[in-house]
Amino acid sequence: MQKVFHPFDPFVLLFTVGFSFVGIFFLYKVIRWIERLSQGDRELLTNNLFTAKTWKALGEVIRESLLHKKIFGINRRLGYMHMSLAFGWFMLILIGNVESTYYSGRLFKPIYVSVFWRFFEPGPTFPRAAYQPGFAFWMDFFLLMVLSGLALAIVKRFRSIWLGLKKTTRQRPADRWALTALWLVFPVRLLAESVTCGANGTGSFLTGSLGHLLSSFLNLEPLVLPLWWSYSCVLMIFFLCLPFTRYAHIPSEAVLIFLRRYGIRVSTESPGYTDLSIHACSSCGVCIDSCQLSDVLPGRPIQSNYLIKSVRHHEYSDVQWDCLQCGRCEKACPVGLELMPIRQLSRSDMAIGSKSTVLGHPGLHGQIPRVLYFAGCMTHLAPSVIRSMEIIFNQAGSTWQFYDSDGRACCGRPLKLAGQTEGANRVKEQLQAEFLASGAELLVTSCPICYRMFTEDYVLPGMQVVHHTQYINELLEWERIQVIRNNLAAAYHEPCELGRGSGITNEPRQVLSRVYKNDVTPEIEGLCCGGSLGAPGLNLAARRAVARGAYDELTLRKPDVLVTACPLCKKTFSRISEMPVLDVAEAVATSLTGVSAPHEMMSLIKTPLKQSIVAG
Amino acid sequence: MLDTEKYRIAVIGAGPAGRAAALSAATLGVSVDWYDKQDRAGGKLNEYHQLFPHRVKPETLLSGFRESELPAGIKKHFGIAVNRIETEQAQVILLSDNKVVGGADAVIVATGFDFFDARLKEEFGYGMYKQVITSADLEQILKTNPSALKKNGADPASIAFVHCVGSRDQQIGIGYCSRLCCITGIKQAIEVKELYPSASVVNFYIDIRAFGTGYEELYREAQEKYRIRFIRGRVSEASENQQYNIVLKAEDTLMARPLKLTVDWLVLLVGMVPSCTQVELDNKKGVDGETGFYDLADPLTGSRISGQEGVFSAGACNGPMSIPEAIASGRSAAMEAFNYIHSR
Amino acid sequence: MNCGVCTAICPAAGYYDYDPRVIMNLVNDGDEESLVEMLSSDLIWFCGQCMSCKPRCPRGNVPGALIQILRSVSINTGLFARSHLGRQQLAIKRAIGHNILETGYCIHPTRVDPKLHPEQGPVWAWMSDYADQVYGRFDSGYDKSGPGLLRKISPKALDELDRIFEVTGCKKLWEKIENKVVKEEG
Amino acid sequence: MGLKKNFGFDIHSGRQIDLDRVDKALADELSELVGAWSACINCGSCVATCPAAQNGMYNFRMLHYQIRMRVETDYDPSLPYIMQRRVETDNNLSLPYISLEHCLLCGKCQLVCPRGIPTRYLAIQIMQKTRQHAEGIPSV
Amino acid sequence: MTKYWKEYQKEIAGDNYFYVRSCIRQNFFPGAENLFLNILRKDLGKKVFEDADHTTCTGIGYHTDIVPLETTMTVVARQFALMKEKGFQNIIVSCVTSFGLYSEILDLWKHQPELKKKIAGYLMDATGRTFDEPANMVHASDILYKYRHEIAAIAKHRLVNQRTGQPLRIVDHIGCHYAKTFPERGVGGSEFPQVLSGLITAWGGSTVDYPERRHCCGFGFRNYLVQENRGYSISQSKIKLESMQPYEPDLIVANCPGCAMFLDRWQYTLEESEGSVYGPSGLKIPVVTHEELAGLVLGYDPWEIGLQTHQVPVEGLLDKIGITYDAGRKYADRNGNLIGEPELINQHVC
Repeated sequence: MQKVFHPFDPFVLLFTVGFSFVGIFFLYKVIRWIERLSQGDRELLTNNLFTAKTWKALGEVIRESLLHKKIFGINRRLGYMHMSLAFGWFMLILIGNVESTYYSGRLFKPIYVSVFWRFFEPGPTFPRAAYQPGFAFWMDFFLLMVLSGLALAIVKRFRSIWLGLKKTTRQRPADRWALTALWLVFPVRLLAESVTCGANGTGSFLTGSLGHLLSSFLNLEPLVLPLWWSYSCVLMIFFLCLPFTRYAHIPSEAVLIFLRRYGIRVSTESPGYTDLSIHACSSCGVCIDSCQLSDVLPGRPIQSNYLIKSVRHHEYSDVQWDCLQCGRCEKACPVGLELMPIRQLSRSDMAIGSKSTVLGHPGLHGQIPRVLYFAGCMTHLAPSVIRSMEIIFNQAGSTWQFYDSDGRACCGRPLKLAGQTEGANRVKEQLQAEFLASGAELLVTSCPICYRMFTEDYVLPGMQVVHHTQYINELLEWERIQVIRNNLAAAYHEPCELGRGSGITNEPRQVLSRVYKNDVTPEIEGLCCGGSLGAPGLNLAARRAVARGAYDELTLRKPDVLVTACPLCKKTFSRISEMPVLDVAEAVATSLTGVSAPHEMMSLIKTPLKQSIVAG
Repeated sequence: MLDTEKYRIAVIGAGPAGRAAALSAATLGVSVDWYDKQDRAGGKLNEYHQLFPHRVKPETLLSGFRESELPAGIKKHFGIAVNRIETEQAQVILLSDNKVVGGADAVIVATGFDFFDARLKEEFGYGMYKQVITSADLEQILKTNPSALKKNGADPASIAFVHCVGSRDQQIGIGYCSRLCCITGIKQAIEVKELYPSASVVNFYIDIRAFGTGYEELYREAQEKYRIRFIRGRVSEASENQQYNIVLKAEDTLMARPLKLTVDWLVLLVGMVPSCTQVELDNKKGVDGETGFYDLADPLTGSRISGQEGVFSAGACNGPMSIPEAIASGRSAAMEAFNYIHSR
Repeated sequence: MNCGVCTAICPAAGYYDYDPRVIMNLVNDGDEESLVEMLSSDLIWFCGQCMSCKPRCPRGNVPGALIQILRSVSINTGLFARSHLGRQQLAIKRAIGHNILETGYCIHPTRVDPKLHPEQGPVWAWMSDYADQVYGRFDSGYDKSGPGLLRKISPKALDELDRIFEVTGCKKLWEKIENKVVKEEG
Repeated sequence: MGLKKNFGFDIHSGRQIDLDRVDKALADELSELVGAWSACINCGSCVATCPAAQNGMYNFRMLHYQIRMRVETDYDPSLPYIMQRRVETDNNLSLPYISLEHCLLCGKCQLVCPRGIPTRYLAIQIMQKTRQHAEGIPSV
Repeated sequence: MTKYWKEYQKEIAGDNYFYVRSCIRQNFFPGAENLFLNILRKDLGKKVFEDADHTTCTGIGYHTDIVPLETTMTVVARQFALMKEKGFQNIIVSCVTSFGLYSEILDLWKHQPELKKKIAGYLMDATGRTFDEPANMVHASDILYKYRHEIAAIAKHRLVNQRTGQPLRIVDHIGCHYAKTFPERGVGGSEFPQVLSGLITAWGGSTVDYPERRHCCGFGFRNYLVQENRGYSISQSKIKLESMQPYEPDLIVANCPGCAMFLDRWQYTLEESEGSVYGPSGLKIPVVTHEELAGLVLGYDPWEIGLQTHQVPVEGLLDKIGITYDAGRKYADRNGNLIGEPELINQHVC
C-alpha cells in the first residue's frame, strides 16, 4: 500500500520555533560582529574570504569545534566528552539528514523532517528498505556516542577530577536551564525512538533492542506521540536558552575561527571581534585549572572564564584586579581566546587618561653607541644585575651606553597592564623617538616586561631589540666572552613575560648549560612567581603563596641555585628562597674567564638573600 | 660556706623594682627589710588598668606581692616613708622625718617616679578645662568606670592624645624623653576605640618611639586594625568652646599646614619625673642636676648611687623605665648590693 | 625636632603659604643656595612679629626672632630688593622712618591720611579733619612744647634722635634701601 | 549683604586645615578597598624610588596622605611644600587625580614599602574613585 | 615647690614713676594717657613724671626692620637717661610694643654687658648723656592691676548690666608683646595673664574664655602698614571676633593700643566689606583700653576721656553700666563748641 508522503505533526512546531529563533538570532549577531570590526579588519575579512585560509579555517573548525583536538591534548576523557557531544550530535544530524533525503527523495524539505524522521518513517515501507538497517545502525551508534559523552559530562559535574579538572565552572541560572535541557535531549530522543521502533519492530542495536524490551511488557502505541512531543519540547527549551548561555559558543566559536584565520585580533578598534571572542568561550574550565590563584585564593572568581562572564553580563568587580596576567590560561585555552588583551581592555574601562611621561634625560653622551642598554625600572631594584651587565658589556668590548642610568625611564607596559593604554602610548612615543635618535643598532634590556613592550608595541626600524639573555647567548656563541662551567645544578625559572609572553625559551637555558654542570629544571609549563605587575589587587600574602607554590615546584629536583631572567622574579623569589636566586646575567658575570666579578657581588650571589639578611 | 643571714639589705619602695630587689636579695639568703610609704605593695601597679604591649591586667603581676608568697627572709615595714639615708662607718641609717627607722649594710632605693604635673604646661589648660585629662587619669577611668568618658549620656565622638607632655621640653626644663608615653598613648587609644568604636581617635606625635618588643606591632595594629589616626605635630594650644569641647591647634608637619580640631576629650600623655618622696642623700652628688633622677656611679653596668657608700638604686628612680626593665634593674641591684657587702 | 607648635599658632601660617618650622629647617640645613633663595624671596616677609611662637617652642627657639635676623641679613646683602614683599621696605622706611626723625613719633595724626586709610573709618576722618579741636579737647598741650599729648618734640630732642640714627648706622641702612630698590625698579 | 566697599586687600580664611569639616567620603571609600594604607608611616620610600617623582612633579606619599587625612587637597602635593600654592583643577577633578596622571604605575613603590601597602593598586583605586567622585558617579 | 604661671605675680613698684607715652595710643586714644595720669595723680595720689623730651621708642620701625636693634637700643637708652636725670628709677611704659622692646633690651643687656657698654658709647657720642637701667619697669596696665582693689573701693560704677543685674561679659585681649616674649614680665605669665581679667573681676565684670583668646589681633606691623598686606591683619581680628561671637560679649578690653585700635576699626571694615556685624543683637562690640575702663568705673565723663574717638559707638555700653552722658557734647571741643560730626556709616541689613 503506497502512502502519500507529507510528514507533519503539530509537535514539530515547538522545535521549529526554537530552531528558527537561534538561526535568526545568530544571523543578527554575525552581522553586528562584522559591522563592529575596524575598517582594516573588515578589509582583512573580504580579502581573505576566497583564499586557502577559508579551507584551513574549515579544517580547524572540524578539528576543534567537532573533534576538540586541543582538549584531547589536555586530557583524553575530557577530550572525548567534548568530542562525543559535539561530533556525535553533528553526525546524528548529518546522517538523519542523508537518510531522510534518501528516502523522501527530496533535497529541500523542512528541517524538522530529518530531525524527527524516525517518527514520520518508523518502518521499512519504502523501496530500497534494505539499507534502512544500515542507517538505523549508524544513528544508534552516534546516539550511543553522545549518550556516553553525556554520562561523562554528568560525572564531571560531580567528580570533575576524574576528567582531569581540579575545579569545574560555576553556573549561572540560564546556564542551568540550558544544561538540564541539553542533558534531557538525548535520553528523551532515545526513549522516543526506541518506543517508536518497538511499536513497529524496527530499529537497530540500541533503539531496536530497547524498544523490543519495552514492548515486551507494555503497550507502546499511546506513548509514541507524547515522547516525541517532549523531545521537541526540550529541543525548543535548549535552543531558546542557547544564545544567552555559554552554549552560544557552539556557533560563535566557528565564526571566531574563520575571522582569526583571516588575521583579525582583539583590539580597542574592533569591539565586534572582542564581543565574538567573549561569546566563543565555552567556559570549559581549563583556565581555572591552569590558574595558580585557584589554589591560593580558592573560590575567588578571578579566572578568565569568570572575567568573560562578568564582561559579557556587564558585572564589573574589583576581583579581576587580582589576576596575575601570567598568560597560563591563555596558552591553555582550547578555544585559543586572547584572554590577556581581553582583560586589559576590560581594565581600560576605568582608565584615567594618564598624562604619564618619562622624566629625566637619557644617559646618552658622546659618540653613537652600537648597543643601547635599557635596564628597566625594576632592574634598578636589583643593582647586581646592572653591575653584571656592565661587566659583561665591557668584557665583550662592545661600545654601549646606559640609557636609563638615572632610573627615571619606564617602558609603559605597567600602564598597559593596568588598562592605561593611552598613557602607555604616550610613554612609548617618547622613548621610541629617543631610542631612534640614539642611532644604536641594538637595544638590550634586562627586563622581560620592557622587552615585551618594545617588541610588541614599539616601532624601531633599523634597531634590533633583544633581552640580555639573548645577547649574552650570542656573545658566548661568538666567543666574545667565555665562562668556566661550575659543577652546580641549576633550575631555570622562566619569566612569564619572557617565555610564554615573548617566546624566548631556549637562549637562557643554552646560556645556563654553559655555566652549570646540570640543568634540573622541571618539565612544566612556566609558573608565575607572583610578583607580576598584572595583579595590582593581589595582597602580599597571596603573592607570597603563589611564589611559595612556584618555588616548591621549581626546586623539586633539588637544584643548588635558582636562576631566572627577570628582576621582578628574582626579587620575589629571593624573599622566600632557601638557595641563591640569580639572574642569568649574574650567573654569567660571576663565571667569566679573564675577569673576576667584585668580591661583594660573588658573596651576595653565593649565599641566599635570606641568610645574608640574617647574617647582616 | 658563708653565713649570709647576718647580711642586712634594706629595700625602699614596693613597686616592681623594689619587689624584684627584695625577692632576689632574699633568694641570696640575705635578710631584707622592705619599706614603702604606702601600707600596701605594688606602687603604681595598683592604679593601672592594662599593661602594654600585651595588654595584660596588672593583677597578674600584683599576685606576686601577696603576703603568703613572700620568702621568710623578708621583713615588711610598710606605711613608713623613708626620706633620708645617712651612711656611717659602712652602715646605712634610714630616717623618716629625721627619725631613725632602721639600718642595714646596704640599701636599695626603688622609689620609682611621679607623673609630670600637667598644669605646668598651661597652654593645654589641664586643671582648667574638665575635658582635658592626663594619661594617668584616663588609666584610672578605664580601670574604675569607663562610661565616665561619655558626654551627657552619648558616646564620645572624638578623643585626641598629645604625646611628649612633660618630655623633651625646654620650656619646663625637662630635656629627656620619657620613652613610654608613646606606647601608652597607642595602648590607651586602642582601649578607647574598643570601648567606643564610633569615636574618632587621633594621636598627635613628634616621633613615635616604639622601642620595646611588641611595641611596633601594637603601633601598626592601632593604625591598621583600629584606624587610629596619627598626626605628626605637637598640639600647641588647647582651648574650650561653648559646648565645653576642646579646640586644638597644631600643625600637620607632613603637610606643612596648620590645623584646627575640636574634640570631646584631650588626653595628655604625661612623662615621668622623679618621685616627690625621693629619698634624700648625704650629698647632692647622688642626684643628677639636670633630670633630678638618681645618678649612678657606673650608669652602663652598675646600680650604685654615686657619692655615697652602700646606697644602690633600682627602677624608675634612675630614669624612665618600663616594668620589665625595672624588674631587671631590681634584680641586678640586689646582686650588686650583695657583692658590695660580701667584698667588704 | 619639627614638632610644629610654632606653625600651629602662627597667624601668618594660617593666612599665607608660610611655615615658620620649615624656615627653621632651611636655616638649620645651612645650604647656601636655598638660603640665598629664601632671602631673595617673599618667604621671610610674611611674619607679623607677634612672637606667639616664643613661649611654645619645646627647644626654646624663637622663629620670630630668627626671621628678624634673616630680614636684616636680607637687607644688608641687598637680596631683599629681589622680592616683591622685600621691596615694600622702601615704602615703610619713607613712611615710618621719616615720621620718626621729623616728628619724633612713629605715627602722627597729620601723617595718617584717611584717603590712604579708608579702613580707619569715618571717625578717623573726622579726627584728622578737626585734629586741633579733637586732640586739643583732651590736652591743651597738643602740638605745643612742654609735656603732654602729642606735644611738639623739641628741635633739640629731634636733633639727638638724628645723631643717634647717624652714629648707630641706621642712616646708612636707609640709603642702602633707597638705592637698592630704586635700582631694582630700574 | 548690601554693597561692599573695597579696601584694597582681600580677607580670606587661609590655609588652616579645619579637621572639623573635611570631606570624608573619598577617604572612607578607599579605606574600605585598601585598608592597609592606614599603616603608612610616611617614611617616603615610595617617593624615593618613584621614577615619576624624580623631577618633583609628583609625590605619592604626600598625595595619599592628604586623602587619608581627609583634607581637601587643594594644594599641589607635587610642589615642595614650602612653596605650595593653591591649584585650580580643571573639570572639577580633585587634585590627586590631576597629579596621579604622572604615575607610571610601575609598582616599584610596592616593592620597597616597609609596611607592605599595595601602593600600585591604591594609585589605581584613587584614580578611579576621584574620577567617580568628580563625575558624581555613585561608587559600586 | 612647683609654681604655676597662673599664680605668678610680678614685682610692681608702688610710687614715683617715670612715664613714657605710646605713639599709637596718643594718635587713636588721645584721652587715654592723660586719663591714666589723672587716675594715678588724683585718684591714687601717686607721683608720676612725664618728660617733654622723651620720644618714640622706634619700636614700629624696629619691628618693620627699617631700624636696627642698636639704634632702637640707643633711643631707649636715651629715655633711661632722661629718667636718670630727673632722678626716677621706676618706669611705666604706655605702649605694649615698647614694653616688649624694653624687656627685650634689658634682657639682652643682662646677658651681654659688652653690648650695653657699646650702646652707652653710642648714646654718649650722639647726646652726651649717660643712663642707668630702671629698677622697676612695668606696663601701665600693671599699675592699674596693682591698685585694682583701691580703684574698686572708690568706683562709682560696677561692670554690671543694670537691666539684668548680670556681670558684663568682657573679653580681655592682652597684647602679644606684653608677656609672650618674656612671661616673667607679665602678671600671670604668657598663657593666661591676669592683668586685665584681674581688673574686670575686681570691678564686677566676668571674663569670657573663648577659643581664640590667645590669638594675635593681627597688627603684624608691615602686614598692616602696607595697604596690600592688610588682608593678613584684618583676617586675624576676624578669627578672634568669629570665635568670641557665640559668647555675646558686651565689651572688649585691651592693654595694647594697637590691638584696641584694630579690634575697633576692623569691626567697621568687616561690616563694610563683608557685611558681618559682631556683638549681641547685631550691635558691634565696643572696645576700650584699660585706662578707659578704669575711667568709666571711676565715673569720668565718657567724652572727656575720648570714647567718641572709637569707631564702634559706646553708648550701648554706657547704658548697660548705667553711666549718664550728654549726647550733645560728644562732638564738641574743649570749650563745648560743636564741631563737625563724622559721617554715619551706611547700616547694612544682615
